[in-house]
Order: sequence, then structure tokens, then C-alpha cells
Amino acid sequence: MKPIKKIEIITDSLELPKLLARLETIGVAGYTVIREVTGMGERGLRAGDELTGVFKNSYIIVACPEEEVSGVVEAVRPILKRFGGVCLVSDAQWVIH
Amino acid sequence: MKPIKKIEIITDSLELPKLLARLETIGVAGYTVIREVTGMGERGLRAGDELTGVFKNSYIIVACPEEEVSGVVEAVRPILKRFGGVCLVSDAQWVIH
Amino acid sequence: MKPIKKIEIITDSLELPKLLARLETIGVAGYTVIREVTGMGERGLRAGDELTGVFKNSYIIVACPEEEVSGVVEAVRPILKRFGGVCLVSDAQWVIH
Amino acid sequence: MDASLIVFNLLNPPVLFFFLGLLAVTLKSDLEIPSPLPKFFSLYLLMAIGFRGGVELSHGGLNRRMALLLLAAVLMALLVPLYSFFVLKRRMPLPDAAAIAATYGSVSAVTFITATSFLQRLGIEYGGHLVAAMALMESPAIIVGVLLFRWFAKDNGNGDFSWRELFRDAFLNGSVFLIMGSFAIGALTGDTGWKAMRPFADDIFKGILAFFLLDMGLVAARRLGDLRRAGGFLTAFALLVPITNALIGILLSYLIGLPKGDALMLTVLCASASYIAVPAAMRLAIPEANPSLYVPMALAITFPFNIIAGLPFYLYLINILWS
Amino acid sequence: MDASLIVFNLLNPPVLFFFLGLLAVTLKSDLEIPSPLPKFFSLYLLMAIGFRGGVELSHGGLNRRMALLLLAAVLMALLVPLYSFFVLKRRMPLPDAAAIAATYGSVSAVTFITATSFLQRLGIEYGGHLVAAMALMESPAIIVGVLLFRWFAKDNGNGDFSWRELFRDAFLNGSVFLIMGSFAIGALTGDTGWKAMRPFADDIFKGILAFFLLDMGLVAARRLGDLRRAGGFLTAFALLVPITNALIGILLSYLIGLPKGDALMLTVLCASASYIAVPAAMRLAIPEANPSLYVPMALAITFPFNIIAGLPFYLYLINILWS
Amino acid sequence: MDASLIVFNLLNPPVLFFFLGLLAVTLKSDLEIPSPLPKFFSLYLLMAIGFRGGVELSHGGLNRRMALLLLAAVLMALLVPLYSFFVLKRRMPLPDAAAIAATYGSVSAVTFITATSFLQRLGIEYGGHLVAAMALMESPAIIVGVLLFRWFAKDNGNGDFSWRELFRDAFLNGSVFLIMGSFAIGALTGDTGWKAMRPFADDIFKGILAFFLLDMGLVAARRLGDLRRAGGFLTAFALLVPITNALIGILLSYLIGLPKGDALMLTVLCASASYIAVPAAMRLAIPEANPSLYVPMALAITFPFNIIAGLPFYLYLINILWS
Ligand SMILES: Nc1ncnc2c1ncn2[C@@H]1O[C@H](COP(=O)(O)O)[C@@H](O)[C@H]1O
Ligand SMILES: Nc1ncnc2c1ncn2[C@@H]1O[C@H](COP(=O)(O)O)[C@@H](O)[C@H]1O
Ligand SMILES: Nc1ncnc2c1ncn2[C@@H]1O[C@H](COP(=O)(O)O)[C@@H](O)[C@H]1O
Ligand code: NA
Ligand code: NA
Ligand code: NA
Repeated sequence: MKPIKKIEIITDSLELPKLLARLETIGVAGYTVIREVTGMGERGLRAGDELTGVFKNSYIIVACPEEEVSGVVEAVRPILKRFGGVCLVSDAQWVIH
Repeated sequence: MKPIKKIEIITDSLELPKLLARLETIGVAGYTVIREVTGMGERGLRAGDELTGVFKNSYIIVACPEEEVSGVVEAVRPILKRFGGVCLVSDAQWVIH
Repeated sequence: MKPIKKIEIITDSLELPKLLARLETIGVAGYTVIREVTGMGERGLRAGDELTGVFKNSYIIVACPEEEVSGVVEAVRPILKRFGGVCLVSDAQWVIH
Repeated sequence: MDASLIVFNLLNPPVLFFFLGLLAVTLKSDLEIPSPLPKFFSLYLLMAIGFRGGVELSHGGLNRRMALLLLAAVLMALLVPLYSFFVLKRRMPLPDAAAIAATYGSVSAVTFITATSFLQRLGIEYGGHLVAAMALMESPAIIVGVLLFRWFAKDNGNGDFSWRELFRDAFLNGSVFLIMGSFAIGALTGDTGWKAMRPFADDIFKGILAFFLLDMGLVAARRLGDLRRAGGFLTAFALLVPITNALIGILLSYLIGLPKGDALMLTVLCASASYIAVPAAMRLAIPEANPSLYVPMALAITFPFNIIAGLPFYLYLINILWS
Repeated sequence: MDASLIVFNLLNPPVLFFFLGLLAVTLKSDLEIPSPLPKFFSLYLLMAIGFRGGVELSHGGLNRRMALLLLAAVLMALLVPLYSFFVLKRRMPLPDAAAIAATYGSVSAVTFITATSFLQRLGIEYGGHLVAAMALMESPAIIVGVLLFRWFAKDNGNGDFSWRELFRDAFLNGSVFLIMGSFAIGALTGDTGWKAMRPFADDIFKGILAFFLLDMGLVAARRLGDLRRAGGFLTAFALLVPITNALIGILLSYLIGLPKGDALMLTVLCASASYIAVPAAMRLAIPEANPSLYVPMALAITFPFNIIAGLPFYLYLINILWS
Repeated sequence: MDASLIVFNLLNPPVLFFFLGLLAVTLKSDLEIPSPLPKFFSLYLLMAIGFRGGVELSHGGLNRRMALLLLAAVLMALLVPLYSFFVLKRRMPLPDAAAIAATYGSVSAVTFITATSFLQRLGIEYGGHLVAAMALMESPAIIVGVLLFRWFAKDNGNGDFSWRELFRDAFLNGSVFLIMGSFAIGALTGDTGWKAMRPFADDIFKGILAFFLLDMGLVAARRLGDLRRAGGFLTAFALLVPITNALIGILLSYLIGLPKGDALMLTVLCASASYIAVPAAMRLAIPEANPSLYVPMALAITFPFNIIAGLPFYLYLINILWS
């Protein structure tokens, strides 16, 4: 096991393609996406109705070495600023397989 | 980035509306919900069949300042007691945007 | 609240039944599963199309006492080795209800 | 009893798809109907059967016999959970007794629907008011079950419980609401509405039912394991109580003087057990009750019994009595 | 105005299912159509209506009157957001003004579809080119809205914005693309294609529409709360602007000399507001705009108004003018 | 070869919707069919085609020619992966060679289904036993592929591998199981069953197929990128091997003396490659193989080739030979 940082991002589903493209550009080794989550925050309730497609969030997890964190955060921040959302960073151990 | 607590709650989907109402009552700033997760625990397998609607869980994430944790926990505990589930609290850094 | 370890596993959905069977064999007290997540990693993009059913991941969360971690990790590692995926271990507090 | 009626009943594609589902799990095939499709099929079936019932009701108003039928239906929905509860209470914890009692007092829409397709193939008619009877029978047992539980439970001073919520869950839960709403729309729009909706609500009905029963087979087989833990008493209960209720239903139908089709449908309602409305309500109102008991009893024993052996058996009895 | 036309319009199962959805939320029933079924219904409706329009176009080429109709449609899609923007700008922040303007400049496919079923029940025909008109009216308002916003906004130097993406979102978003593609396939395969697809694209259409409107009712009722915060001005806007646009639409139809059916359809397009294509595009292009304003205005006021009162009212006016 | 047959084949709405899907991805439209709808469509298609085949078989028993056809089908399912493996082994890693071999030995139900709609439009009949042939051809190639891999691989002592599981995955995976089960139900219930299920299993079939092919177009186009990495050899393989297999299929059909319709269907089965049953099984049995090779080969090259050019081309050859 080696120490690693876990970055969790929750943001507007409509921005997901752009966000993933950015992650790939800065060269993260991997990510995982839960495409449909709902939620509440500063921008009010986002209860995920299908009709309008504008009230849904996506949840993205990136596990990466500490030194890459700031790169990811800088890539994500403008999107969060414009479209809302949350970005959490925490510690974890990566099981080497 | 500022330190924050991440609260993860897994409980019966049928209780979700009540749980969210409580979170809003005590004034959490936001939450995120993954509406359909399955699982196993003390109450046996909850494999999420659609027919009966009673074997499904929901997963709720609340990021909040340390001082709000006990409020959330107290709001959630009676529900967990009656309907089962899990509540985990961990440390994270909130990326300010 | 008592300290606990949170194990997160992301791996090929096709292996999910086998993985859960193993977790039950080694006697974990519970787990939670998010059945459909997508992602990117060493094995390329796994964008989850329905047609082939081979590009989907599952996300499993196990909260367990520290002493059980190595058991879970050893049970999971061969699957990750063969089918890819990620296993993260982190600290959390379990809310006793 | 004529074996050919059983065979005739079985050779119905939807029923066979139920078996296919059972077989898939038995053989460990990985066949599954992904969520939320079963939910959609069930919404569809409720909508279609409700709408159709309403349209049929629009053909003729309520007469005395119909009123008696509805009365009998509600009566059964109140009495069955009552007697079941006292039978069960002696052998198991209070919460489970109450939940199982409610399960058997309420009804299964899909059993009802399978019965309509059975009758249709035999060319026997039934009235649209039977759908109203079904809607009326869904909820009372929930209230009775919870009342009994709270009456007998010592610590019924639970602060979190609200009768208001319980009534809402019982009478306005999604499936009850949709069936009643569709019934009303059918009654309002009558034959014009039927003409517009028929290809959707009738023509493809059997196919969707087949898909739904395939999933029911899968779920029932998966839940069968739970029953082993439940033991012989509950298994016997899940077979004998429906039969008893069916016999009472036949008797009541006979006394009211219902035509054969209506009699069978009322009987099937009495015999069936709920695995949709009741579990959801019980989970909220009596979370202490173990859903791994009441769900598989209704789903994995009573339901298959009714659609396989029950339907032809009840009709056989009715044929004898009515002749 | 003849009240019977309103009643006639209401006694359409799909419209009644919309009310059922509203009622479910009002009574706090837990009825819901689980995701992604509403999305599927909406894809189905777009495909079916597009295909049908294409097939009908294949029956006869474009004539001068049709060309004028299409021109009028595009004109309206450009002018409505323009005048709406200046009306709105005086009362609210720029981003909201632009987003609402775009919402009312664009169209609602489901309003259009409900109108077709209204006409069909009255035995009034309309041309397949109306579907082309609808497709043409979806996108321009998006561009106009964003143009206006960026023109008047001070900090329009946002580095993240790309016109290329905006045009793609406006003209190639899923719903516009599917309707245009199905239209093309319908036009290519004509009556042979129609024969093959008819049971799917036409027979079960009303039923799927009913399901979809049930969900629209649920969503609209849930969003009604947002409107209270929005206040009286926006509520009035959501009623008066559609009526104004409808009147212009009727006038244009009259000037072009359209037959009644085509006139009603063009009118309905002018009167309707988008809650699918526009919100998605606005969310990306003007994220500063508050979707809790423009979505419920279109979904919870303008849509119900149009399908309940608008349709018979517009037809009433057309009947008078054309006679 | 008559170009009109190609055009005729293309002017089929489902095929055109496949192109629409390709186009959507090319133009970067955000059109998508949300999960799990494609899964549902695929379950529906398997159920419908299986049921129909069973019903048709119930019309007449098995004769010698049919038995030979089934024999030929199984033979091809065993031989194709064998020869493909040795061709591939020289150019690529063992696991990929085995997985691609299995892919081409097995069959594509949707190609088969598209072929039935092609024949139907031409008024050419084919027998229900062809569905049995399809079911028989799904699994053997999986076993052959894994056998070959484990024979040639050095470290085949993998502790985690179980032949039992492999056989279950091969013969009882969801799609194979559903097609065989529906086939059996169709054969059991015959024309009565067909009458009940027809509106669901037949009338709306083309529409659901269109939706499914729309999604196939989307997925195929998205996967095309993977192929660039795969290189020219595999692209050539994905075109030439199907043609070769089709030629052998035509030859066998000729020798057995099959009628034209049956001949085309057998040919199409030989020519098609699996992207449902095989990838799932390979992923479990040979996880070392790269699905970004075998999936896009079957899905993005062989499938489109077969339904666009293959169908008319194979029929053209058959028309010549049989005349
Ligand atoms: N404190 C929080 N905890 C968990 N999730 C949050 C929190 N705040 C916001 N979110 C999520 O982020 C989304 C957008 O947040 P916002 O931009 O604050 O409206 C919400 O819909 C939630 O899903
Ligand atoms: N140790 C655990 N780790 C992760 N999830 C758990 C654990 N225990 C319970 N859960 C989740 O909480 C739900 C209810 O738990 P229980 O009340 O213990 O039956 C289960 O169905 C799981 O989804
Ligand atoms: N660094 C990472 N962070 C988050 N998820 C990852 C990461 N690497 C891999 N994954 C997930 O694990 C799956 C399989 O990974 P791999 O075996 O590396 O292809 C991917 O499809 C992702 O969902
Ligand atoms: Na009952
Ligand atoms: Na408009
Ligand atoms: Na083949």
C-alpha cells in the first residue's frame, strides 16, 4: 500500500465531458465517474428530473499522487466556479496489485 | 483548501425523503445523494429488486464543518437505529472555488 | 463513534458476483455496492455501453475494523490483478447507533 | 378436477415466462431485467388495468350486486388481516405477525391481471368494477395491520410515528394512486379514450406482462432461499391462507349471486397477497418486521401457487357450484 | 368561446394523465416515473413525430405557401427572443433575461404533439412540413439569447466560452438532431417505411404520450414551488407572452393563407416555450442564469396553459377568422 | 450485382437509424440512449425472435434437411474459431487471437434480425429452425476459443479458472438463455401464443429494432477510434473473414439444398460476429485479451458491413447459384 490522495468532485452533469477532457489533458492516470447523482447546495435543489436535463450532477473520483493534486484542483476550479459543485481532497492508501 | 468533515450515510431508500428533510431542517449547506445502491449488513442482503421496492439503499454525502457534525449525526441516528444503515465520518479538505 | 477503515474497490462489473462471494466468505459484516460506474485507467476507457456489457465497473465500499483490512485486501487483490481496478483504504469514524 | 384446465392455464406465454425466470435462477444463468424496467412494467400494468376497468365501468352504472361485491371486497380486506394476525401471533414476534397479516389482507395486482388473461382466453367476461374492488382492497389491510401491532406492542409510544403518514402511504402510495387515477381517466373518457389508448393499453399488454412475469420469476427464485430460514409454518401459511380466503371469496360470490367471471376475480383478489404496496408501507410503519419473511411468502409461494394451481382450481370449484 | 371545445380537449387521456401527475404531487403520493424512462419517452416522441412528418412530406413536395410558413417560423424564432429580452431586461438581471428570452423563442415538442392529437380527434389535418417548422424553430432563439447576453454583459471576455460549442449545442443537441434525423428517414422511406414503423410510431403513440405527460405533471408540480420565489411578473410573463406570440402566429397564418390545421400548429409553436433544448444550452452558455426561473415558467405555467386553455382558445380564434 | 438491391436494403428505417447513430457521433451531437434502455431493447429483440422461431417450428416437425442445416451451423461454429485462431496467432498475442477467433465463430443476433427484416420486405420466407441454428451457434466458439488459448498458453495453471463456470457462461448467459427459453415457449404455445403475443412481439418489432440500431450506431462510432490503434491487419480480418465464412455458408446451404431464405439466414449467421455473448465470456475467461480489439472489430466493422453490403451481396450470390 502506498499513500495517495483521493479527490472527489461533484458538479453539473452537463459539464462532465469537458471536465473529463481536462483531466485527461493534464494526464491523470485514471478516474471513476458516477453519472447520475442528485443533491442540494448553494444553487438550490438539483433533484435530477429527466425532462430538462439541467438539474443533475455527476460524481468523479480521482486517486492520484500528492504532487498531482494541485494540477487537478486547478483544472477543476474554473468549472466549479462557473457551474457550482464541490471538490474534496482526502488521504487514502492505494493497494498495489 | 480548508479542513472539513465528510459524512457518509447509507440507509433504506424509503427513509430518504425524511432524512433529507431533517438535514435541511438542521441547516446543512448541501448534500449529495446516490439514490440506488445495494448492499449487505446486519439486516441481510439488500439486493435492490424493483418489485417490492423495500430492499434498496440510498447513499448520502454531506460535507460540513466539524462543528456541524454532531448535529447531523444526532439527526441521522434515530433513522439508522430504526431502519438500519451506516454512518461514517472522515476528514477531508474542501477546495474553495 | 469508533475508528474504522473504509475500503473502496472499483473493478469490472462482470467480476462483482465473485468478489462479493469472497467478501462474504471471509466474513465481512457488510458492504455497499454501486453497480454501474464508468471510468478510465490503465486498461483504457470503460464508458459503460450496454451493448457489450464488458466496459462497466462496479464500486464497492466496505467499512471494517482495522484488523480485517488485510483479509479483505488479500481477497480482492487477485481479482484486481487479473481484471484491473483500484482499491483504496482510508480512515473513518463509525457512528454507533 | 379437470387436469386440462391446469395445462390450459400453463400454456399461456406470460405464465411460461414466469417459469423461465425461475429456471434462469435455478440454472445460475446471469439473465436479469435491469432496473428500472420492472418498475416501468409494473406502472404500465397498473395503468392499463386501471384504465380498462374505468372504461368498462363507463358502459353501465353501479347496480346493487356490484355494490355488494365492493362491500364484500372491503370486508375481506378488513377481516383477513384480523384473523391472520391472531393465527400468526402465537408463533412469531408481533411485528412479523402484523406485517404478514397485512400482506395477506391486501392484494396482488399482477395475480389479478394474470387472472384476467386466463378468463379472456376462456372467453369468460368480468366487470370493470372488479378493478375498483382491487383498488379498494389494497390499503385497508395496511391500516389494520399497523393498528393491531400498535395495540399489542408495549412500546408503542414511538415518537417518530405518524398516523397521517401511514394513511398517506396506505391510500396514496404510487401503485394505488396510479390504478385509481387511471380508473378515473378510463371512466371519464370511456370508449373514445379506449379507442385512442387501446393499442398501448391492450394490444401489447400480454407482451409486457410476459416480461414482467419473467422478472417476477427471477426475483421469486432469488427470494426462495430466504424461506428456508422462515420454516415450515410460514410456508404452510402461505399456501393454506390463500386457499381459505379463496373459499370464503367463492362463498361470498355465491351468496351475492355474481356471474362466474366476477366470482373468479373476487376470489383471486381474496386469495392473493401483496408484495408491492404492503412491503413498502410496512417497512416504514413497522420497520421491526423482517421483510425477508413477508416478501418471499407473498412473492415466492402465494403468487406462483395462485397463478399456477389456484386459478384453475378456483374456477373448477366455481364451475361446480354455479352449475 | 365555446366551452365544449375546452371540455373536449380535456377529455383526452394524455391530458388527463398530466392532471393526474399534478394531483399526485399535490396529494404527496410517492408516485414517480423512474429515470431514465421519461428520457426514453421523450426520445420516442421525438422520433415518432419526426418520422411521421417526414413521411407526410414525402407525399408532396414543397410549395410556395409552405416555404412562407417555414420563413414565418424562423422569423418568429428570431424576433420573439429579441422583444422578450428587452421586456425582461428592465426587471431582472441580464443572464436571466437572456435565458428566459431564449426559452420563449424556442418551442416545446410535447405541446406540438399534444396539439396534433387535439387536431386528430377533431378530424382536422395538418401538413408534415410543420414538423420541419418545429425543428427549425428549436435552435435560433438559443443563439439570439446568447448573442444578446454577450453583447450587453460587461465581462463578456470569458475565456471558457466557445461559439463553436454553442452552435453545436443549439443545432445538434440530442432532441433537435433526433427529430431532424427521423424526419429525414421518414422522408426517405415514405409510405413503405410508414407501413413498417406504424404500429410502433403511431399506434402506441397516445399511450406513451400519456405516460410522458404523467411525468410532466409530476415534474411541473414539483417545480411550482420555485415559481413563488419568481414572483408575479414572471408568472404574468409566462401567460401573456405565449398569448401574444399566438396572436402573431394566427395573424401570420392568416396572411400566408394557411389551412386551419397548419395555422393552429404554427400558432402553437409560436406560443410554446422550450424546457428541453434551451435549458441544457443555457446551462452551458449562460450558467449565471437561474434555471429555477426559466424552467418552471416554461414547464409549470406556459405548458399547462397551452395544452389546457391555449389549444381550444387558439382554434376558436382561427375558426372565427377563417370563416 | 444489382445496385438496386443495396439501395433497397438501405431504405429500411432500422438500417437508416443505424446511420443516424453513426452521424450523431461524427457530428458530436450529444444524442444518447440512456442505460439500461439498450439492454431492454436487446432483451426484447431476443425474446421476440426466439418466440417467433418457436412458433414457426411448431407448424411442422424437424425433417432431414433441417437436421443437416443445424449440423452445418454447429460445424461452422466449431471450425471458424479454429482456423481464425491459427491465422491470428501469427500476428498477435495469444489471448487476443483466441478472443477474436471466438468472436467470429459465434453469431450476432441483431445481424440475424436485420436479415429477417430484409427477407420479409422481399417476401422471401425462412424457417423457424434458423432461430434454433442461431442459438446453437452462440456458444461453441467460446469453448473452442478458451480451449485453444489454454492449450497454447504457457501459464495455464491459473488457479482461478473453472471450466464449470465457463460452460455456464457460454451456454447459460442471459442472451443465449432468453433466446432458447423464448423459443421453447413459442414452440409450446404455437399459434395461440402467437396470437396473444403478436402485437408485442411482431407489430412493434421494427420500431424497437430501429431504436436499438440507433444505439448500435452510436456505440459503433464511438468505438471506431479504438480501431485505429488496432491497425490494418485486424480491419482487413474483420472484412475478409466474414466474407469467407459467408461463402462457405452459401456452399453448405447449396449442398444441403436449402431454400433461398434459409440459405441467406445460415450465410448471415456464418458471416456475423458476436459482440454480446462472446465479449462477456472472454472478459471472464481470458481477461488478458484486449476488448478494445475484439469488440470494435465485431461492432464497428463486421456488423455494419454485413447489414449494409453483406445482405444484398450474399443474396445476389445465392440468387445466381440457385437459378
Ligand atoms: N456541503 C455539501 N456536501 C455534499 N455535497 C454538496 C455540498 N454542497 C454542494 N454539494 C453538491 O454539489 C452540487 C452543486 O452545489 P452548489 O454549486 O453548491 O449548488 C449540489 O447539487 C450537491 O450535489
Ligand atoms: N460494514 C459495512 N460496510 C459498508 N456498508 C455497510 C456495512 N454495513 C452495512 N452497510 C450498508 O448499510 C445497509 C444497511 O445495513 P444494516 O442495517 O446493517 O443491514 C446495508 O445494506 C449496506 O448497504
Ligand atoms: N487513479 C484512479 N482514480 C480513480 N479511479 C480509477 C483510477 N484508476 C483506475 N480507476 C478505476 O478503475 C477502473 C479499472 O482501472 P484499470 O484497471 O487501471 O483500467 C477504471 O475504469 C476506473 O473506473
Ligand atoms: Na388477499
Ligand atoms: Na415559442
Ligand atoms: Na460467425
